[in-house]
Amino acid sequence: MRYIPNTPAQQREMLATIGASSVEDLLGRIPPKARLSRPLAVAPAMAETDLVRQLRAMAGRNAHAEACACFLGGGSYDHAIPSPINHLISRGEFFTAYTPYQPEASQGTLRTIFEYQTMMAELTGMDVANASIYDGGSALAEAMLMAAAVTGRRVVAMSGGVNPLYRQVAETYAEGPDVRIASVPVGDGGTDLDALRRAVTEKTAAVIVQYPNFFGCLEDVRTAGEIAHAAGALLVVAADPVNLGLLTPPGAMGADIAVGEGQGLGVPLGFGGPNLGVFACRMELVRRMPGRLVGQTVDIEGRRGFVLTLQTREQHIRREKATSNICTNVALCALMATIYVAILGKQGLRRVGELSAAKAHYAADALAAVPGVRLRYHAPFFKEFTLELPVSPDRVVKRLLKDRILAGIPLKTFDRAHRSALLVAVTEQRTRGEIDAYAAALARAVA
Amino acid sequence: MRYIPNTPAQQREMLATIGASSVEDLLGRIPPKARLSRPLAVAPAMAETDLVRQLRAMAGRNAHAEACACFLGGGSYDHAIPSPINHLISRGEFFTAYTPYQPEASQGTLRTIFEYQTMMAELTGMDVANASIYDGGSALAEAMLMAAAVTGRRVVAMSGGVNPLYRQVAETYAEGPDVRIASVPVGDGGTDLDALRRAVTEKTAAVIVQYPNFFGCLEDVRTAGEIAHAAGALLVVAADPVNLGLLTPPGAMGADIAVGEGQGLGVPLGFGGPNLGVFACRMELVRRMPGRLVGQTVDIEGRRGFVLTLQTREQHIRREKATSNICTNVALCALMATIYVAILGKQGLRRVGELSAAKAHYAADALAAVPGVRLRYHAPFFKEFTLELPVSPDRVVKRLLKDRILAGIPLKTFDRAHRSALLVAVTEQRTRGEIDAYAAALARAVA
Amino acid sequence: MATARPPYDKLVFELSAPGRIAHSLPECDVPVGDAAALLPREFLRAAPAELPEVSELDVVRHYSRLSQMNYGVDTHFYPLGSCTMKYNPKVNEDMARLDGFARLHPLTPEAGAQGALQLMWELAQDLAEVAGMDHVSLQPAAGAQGELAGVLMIRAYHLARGERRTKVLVPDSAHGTNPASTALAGYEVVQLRSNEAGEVDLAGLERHLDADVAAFMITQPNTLGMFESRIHQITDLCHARGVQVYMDGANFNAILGITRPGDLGFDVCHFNLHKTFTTPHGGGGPGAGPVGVKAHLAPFLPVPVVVRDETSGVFRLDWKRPQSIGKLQAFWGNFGMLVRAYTYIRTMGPDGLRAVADNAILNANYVLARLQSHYDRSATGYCMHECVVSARRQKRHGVTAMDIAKRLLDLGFYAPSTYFPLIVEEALMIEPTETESRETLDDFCDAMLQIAREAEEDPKLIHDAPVTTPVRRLDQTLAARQPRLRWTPPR
Amino acid sequence: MATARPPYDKLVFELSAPGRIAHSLPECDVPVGDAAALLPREFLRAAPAELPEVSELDVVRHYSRLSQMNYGVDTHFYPLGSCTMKYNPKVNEDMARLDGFARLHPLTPEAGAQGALQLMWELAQDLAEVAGMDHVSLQPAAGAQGELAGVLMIRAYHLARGERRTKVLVPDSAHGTNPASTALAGYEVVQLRSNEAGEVDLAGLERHLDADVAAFMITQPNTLGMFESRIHQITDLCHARGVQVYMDGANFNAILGITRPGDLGFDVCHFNLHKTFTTPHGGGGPGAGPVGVKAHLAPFLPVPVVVRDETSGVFRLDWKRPQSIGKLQAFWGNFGMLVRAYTYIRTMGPDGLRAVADNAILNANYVLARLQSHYDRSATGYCMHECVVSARRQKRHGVTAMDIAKRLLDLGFYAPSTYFPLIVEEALMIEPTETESRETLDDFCDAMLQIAREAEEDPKLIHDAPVTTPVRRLDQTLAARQPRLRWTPPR
Ligand SMILES: Cc1ncc(COP(=O)(O)O)c(C=O)c1O
Ligand SMILES: Cc1ncc(COP(=O)(O)O)c(C=O)c1O
Repeated sequence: MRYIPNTPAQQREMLATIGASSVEDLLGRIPPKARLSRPLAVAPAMAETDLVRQLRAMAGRNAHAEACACFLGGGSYDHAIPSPINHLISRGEFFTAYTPYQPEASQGTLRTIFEYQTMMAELTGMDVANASIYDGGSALAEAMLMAAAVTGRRVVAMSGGVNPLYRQVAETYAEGPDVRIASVPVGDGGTDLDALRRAVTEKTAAVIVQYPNFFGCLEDVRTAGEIAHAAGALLVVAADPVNLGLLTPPGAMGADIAVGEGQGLGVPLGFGGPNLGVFACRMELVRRMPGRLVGQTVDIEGRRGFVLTLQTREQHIRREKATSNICTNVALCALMATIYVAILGKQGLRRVGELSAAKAHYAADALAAVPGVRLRYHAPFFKEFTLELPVSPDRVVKRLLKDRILAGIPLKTFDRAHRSALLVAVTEQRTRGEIDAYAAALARAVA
Repeated sequence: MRYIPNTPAQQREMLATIGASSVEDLLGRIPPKARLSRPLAVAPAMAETDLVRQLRAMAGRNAHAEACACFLGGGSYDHAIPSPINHLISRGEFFTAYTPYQPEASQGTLRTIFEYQTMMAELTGMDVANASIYDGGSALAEAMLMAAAVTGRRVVAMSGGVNPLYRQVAETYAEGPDVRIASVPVGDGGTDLDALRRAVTEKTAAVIVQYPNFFGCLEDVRTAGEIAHAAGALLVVAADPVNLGLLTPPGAMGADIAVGEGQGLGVPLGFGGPNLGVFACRMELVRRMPGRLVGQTVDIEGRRGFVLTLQTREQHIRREKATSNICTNVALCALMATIYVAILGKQGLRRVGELSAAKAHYAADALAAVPGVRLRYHAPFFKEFTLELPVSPDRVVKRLLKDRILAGIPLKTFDRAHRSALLVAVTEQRTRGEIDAYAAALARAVA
Repeated sequence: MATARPPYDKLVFELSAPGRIAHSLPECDVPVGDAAALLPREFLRAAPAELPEVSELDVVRHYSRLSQMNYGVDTHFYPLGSCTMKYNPKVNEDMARLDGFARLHPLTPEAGAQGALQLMWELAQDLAEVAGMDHVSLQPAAGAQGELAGVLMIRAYHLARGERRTKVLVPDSAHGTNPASTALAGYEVVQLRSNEAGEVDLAGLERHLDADVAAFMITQPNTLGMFESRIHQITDLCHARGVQVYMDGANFNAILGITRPGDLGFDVCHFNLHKTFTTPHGGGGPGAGPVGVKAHLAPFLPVPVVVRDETSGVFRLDWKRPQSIGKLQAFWGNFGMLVRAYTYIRTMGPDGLRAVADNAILNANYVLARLQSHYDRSATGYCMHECVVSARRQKRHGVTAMDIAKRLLDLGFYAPSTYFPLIVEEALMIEPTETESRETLDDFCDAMLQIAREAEEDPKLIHDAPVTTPVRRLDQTLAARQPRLRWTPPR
Repeated sequence: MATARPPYDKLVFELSAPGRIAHSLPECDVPVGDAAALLPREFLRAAPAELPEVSELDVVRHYSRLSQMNYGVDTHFYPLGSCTMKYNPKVNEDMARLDGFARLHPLTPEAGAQGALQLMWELAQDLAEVAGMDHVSLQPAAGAQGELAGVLMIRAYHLARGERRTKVLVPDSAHGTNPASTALAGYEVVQLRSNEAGEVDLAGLERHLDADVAAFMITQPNTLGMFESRIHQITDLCHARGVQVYMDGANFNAILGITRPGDLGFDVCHFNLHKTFTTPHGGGGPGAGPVGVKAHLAPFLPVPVVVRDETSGVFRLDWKRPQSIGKLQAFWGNFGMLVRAYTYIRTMGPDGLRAVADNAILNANYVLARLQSHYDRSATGYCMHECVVSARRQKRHGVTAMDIAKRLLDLGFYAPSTYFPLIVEEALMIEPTETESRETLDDFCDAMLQIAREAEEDPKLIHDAPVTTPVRRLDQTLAARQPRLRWTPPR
């Protein structure tokens, strides 16, 4: 067994040192009737060559973004991933280290997290960002609970423009703390602000909006913030940090907590996980924040160094009183994002936004020009938009898959009211050729 | 330009320090009429995403060993490459270092070469191995010249069983030093020893045989050695080190110099390069050896350390009197081989030989059972064998390529006398299923 | 004996030069106006984010240098107790990076994701078999989220039966996530005192098992690395009171193929694929925390559930589960980690998995046997996959568990877990794992014994440690008192 | 200021334990007897080769630890003159590892290798354009083999014209491979003394240009980093005597897009793709040394030549070249390196390549400008892509070029080339390359100036260097006197 080094001879010597005659002796405390009397019923061991062959075959059966033109979004985006990222995160010293509990032997990880926190604070326009939460959905849920804890209130007003998958996660997290989620409908692409006004009361802990929202539309975040703050509630904004190189950051629009799915920042699509939960807030709220934080300090010789800090918020110190139960986070995805942002930099990230927006608008025009197809909303959108199709979106998606086009996300799975809606995302990676081919295929499919 | 860091502002500051007003000023020594007055006519710069797309398309047009069952050999073999090799050689400290001229900052490279030298000496059964030569062909050529230098003679007797591609390289290298290569024919798969006796005279510097030879057959190396030594000539043996985990090493059969293509030791097929030229010899000959050598020594605190040694053989010291002109070698391929041998180890490398031999013999039976097809030679073979086909091997190869089978190497390209011969190699990676499918396809092709 | 290296003290922002770039982006190939023309002004950033401006070499060299400031399993023995820092096989990485997995969008039509769904389905089956459970959900992102899912399923189960139970019992030896997750699930956490052996105090348990108790959550083997031998009494006792029993599976490495939570009477357990099943820890994550349940809890599993149509053999996501606790993360789970765990299980097979547990236990007991002369044991008898010793004796010389940890860094080893479990004074929790050789264990034990001697003869040496790391001991108080949580440009 | 790290001093053989394995091989799935039954006894090893027996973690940890004992471009500034240690782009590595390239067998039928052949064909075209040559062979494995190929083509050319010329002229400033390759090609090497400026002495050249001279081989820019300004006189003079002129292209980084060997009158030149075109040096190789020639030498190019059928657009290997010098290695060239170079050229484009030369020259002159106050220059005027300074002044304090190199290691930089070219006393040959930033160059120059001060004030500090490396200065004499060239088990 290439992963188990000790040879039978060594095992015997070790048993002698222990004073046991066999490993069996060491298992004496396990009640006999608890013992498994047969080998586990899992497939027999495979040789590396055979196993690799099998897994390549399984992988080959998937319609991945290298083989198809991917217009899928909905919380996971096919942004280009610069080559150095995988090379650097794969270095064993990063890859096989644990949480930096011994800071002197973990400065590499600690420094990258400190850089990550800085980058996320810059992008979201907030004072402080944590070391990561599992994903955008759980980050939104944690923000909801944090707002409830901060305000001591039990209701949140959530826009219908929030990704329904995030909302489902929030509902799960709301169960225990008994937080009620009041829904605020979406009008012509954006949150219905009058409905929001009506929904917000002195019981409201937070107003939660997504920007751009699930349908791709840009929300009037400022007004939502004013409504929230007027009632003493917090404003929680979910935003994709990739977009924030170009878009006005939540922090500049009144957000108290900004969260988002950071997958677009160099993390592979990976069938939806692991992803990167970005979590940032105003400094006054930092001691209520979930997750790990890295801080700068000095060593006994006065040299700059970094440590995990403000840990009294965390489960390993505070146990049932912790701000969250999170322990393992997604540090390596945060490292991917850190390197991604370092590579794209001040100019590049903005350019990714410009290219995505331009191509998305070109695509929207081309697709909406197909007879019977139209844009569902008039609100301004960014890199994603919602189409209204004359035929079943499911059928269209199936049909275009044959042309190696991943056409979009039929929204009826999330809401029957969206029966004929198709959500289409366009990143800087999509070419004009791919977009034109999509339009042509769509025309055939709806004809 | 992401590979050129200095910004226009920095360039101006640097020019100021230099005391020049523009880079143009720095080019004053170049005669105007020598200056290129136009941009180079190469394709315009491509963005990373576009370029990757194009190269993936080019790569996709090749019938590679992942997409086809590869029965090709002839000096390059599809042995399995354990996963850790690529991860480890890709570490920047190995990958982007130069020849270890500053040993204190290069102990990593020096230690791996020292390990490599030890492994190659063990496998070939020789006293000492160098740090590598370009490939098996040039290693054989260097051995030929070394033998001439050692013996002061100008003729070598080369078996017809030596890979014709190696022989062509030897002929190129023989041109300058004016060494004559006398050919010794192959009988029923092995070198014609009577012909060899006749060919060897007191002018003969070396007898050169390959084992197993180009046709896959095992040679009577011992007798060839006796013939050589009786005439005061050296015995040079070319052997694939992968096989030497199982086969009797050249050193045990009288070789004075052992060379070989080490590609099978974890180096990718890579369309034939870079490969790994293995070069080993008896200790008495070491000062005539081409290429680099790493030796063990101590530092001023008495700690074990490693350095490049016996450099007075080399071009940077000896210039026109050097034993060879080689400078850059194939250190990284030697590192792949070092890690490969470390992983396969004492038992594994032997097992690779056993599996390859077993599958090759199964394949030989299965293919020779096809009506009209027969084994060309009766001599014992190892992992490669030569078939005699009733129809044009070229046609068969073309036909089977459609079934994603790389059937073998038609030998007529090397010698018209081999018009109907097909050279077939089988490694441990080939499955019984692939071999049976090959046999069935061959039956259809020759029917 | 130790050699020094030039220090590196840069942050990527400090490498920045205005206008320098490391990226390569395509030209805009569509004929539309620029963003300013496409988007209302108020949505466009007034000022650009202050991000680094560096070259690709700047990036590669910076992160390569930073990585060298870490210890990792690939470079050092990493006996961090409870974390199972075993070798992470490289072939797992190759498989996880295949385009068909790494480049697959989560919302790809199911017809285009059959390979991925099959892998998930098979992995869930295998984990269920390994745990002796009836169903497994792969969705939880880590152990803590597995705990939350498990406790929420227990909660839903009781509610479905019309029972409003309010409390969950957790031993004082439990990992912090246990009470944290339980509280997050809306339960009052009642801490159970462990007996002197560090095990569950049956009498105490019985006393606490009233009608308000929804569940009992324990770690098996427990956090002292000891197998709770009266486990059947425990689970029977709980079941008799209608109390569900949850097993924290962080220590699964100890029992693979030897015994199964399901057979021990547990109703729920989670796995840490990043511990037992070799997915890398990556400096803190990501991991994966699948949760397994008995049949009576299946209706409450998170949605969606990967199912296989028996007749067609087609795999799909089943969303129609009215009693489900809902979703834990936006998509289906940390798929990249699942690919690695699947690769590992197929590599090992039944005998290999059993050998993992045997060797993990052997290695831990070997270390314990070699150290017990100089370090106090926290429990008697053979341990399982890890052992917890106390630096009580060294403390008398003013040398704490933390001091010992720092000294180990200088001697070329990462440190054991310290001060966990809380019930052991000056705890050093050592988990060697099965992937370490006897030679490595001997080097480590020699170092531990050397430190024990140094504690008596030369404590200063230990208090000064570490001296071989890029920085020496760091001021934690300063960090917490004046939090500097982001880089700011020097003014 | 420097910190220490625990040393590691193992060889893989010293990790070995009998019976331990790191490999995984398939079961034998064919029904044939074992090797002993298939092969005559005398061909089977009597005793197994003494190879390591280790685990996969042993391997990964060992080589990870060893790698940390190196400096590389990815971790350190590496101003090794004449070696062009520029950044090696990571995307090149991804492309070279694509299955279609890395898993392609060299003897695949041409119909199944069109993508690879096209890449080679295009690369040869591009290199010909960059050099102003008519044809390029990609086969040579490295610069030295490119030299051999070039000189052999010159030889074949003369012979074809019935001329038996016997000598080749090489300046005393040439790299060692020049005379070595020339001698290997069967020529008598005549060393030409350089003039005081380190350039070709025209008068001396003219004196030596007799009817026996087959070729003149020079490096442009020369090994002092200076452009041979009278290059046209040189090539004209040679051609007037029927002498072919060979350019060693190791310094191509200096002239990309600025001037071309072909336009300077050279008949032959080689490239070092591992220098100018960013293929990694890998600790000593592999490289690639394509050779370019003018039309009159084309008939002698190595076989096979990649050609494209104009009508069908199909690529193939042309073997039918009766006057060819033959083959240099078994297959077609170091294809893996060719993929990287192709990726690089396509990434840069014409303007990018020109910017490479401009910035390489700018960086070298910047370093020279900053150092010339404390180090003697080897030549006057602006240098090209590298500069050679002399430690003559430091020598007076007993500090040699070698000492300075060692001290630089302690200050966090790899060393410049030392004692090359031979015509410069205590030579330090510094090549910054275009991929290094002004900040890095300043750090390096500051270190060099600090060392110059230390040479006067505290030479011992320098003589003791290096102290921050895994080992300190090594005993070269011992290594050569009692060669230990392989590991042997301790008896
Ligand atoms: C005993 C125990 N339980 C639970 C956890 C939490 O698991 P995770 O970090 O995957 O959330 C850990 C992790 O350290 C643990 O050791
Ligand atoms: C000037 C010069 N010529 C020739 C060579 C030899 O090239 P290679 O090492 O690729 O054989 C070198 C390499 O260092 C060199 O610097």
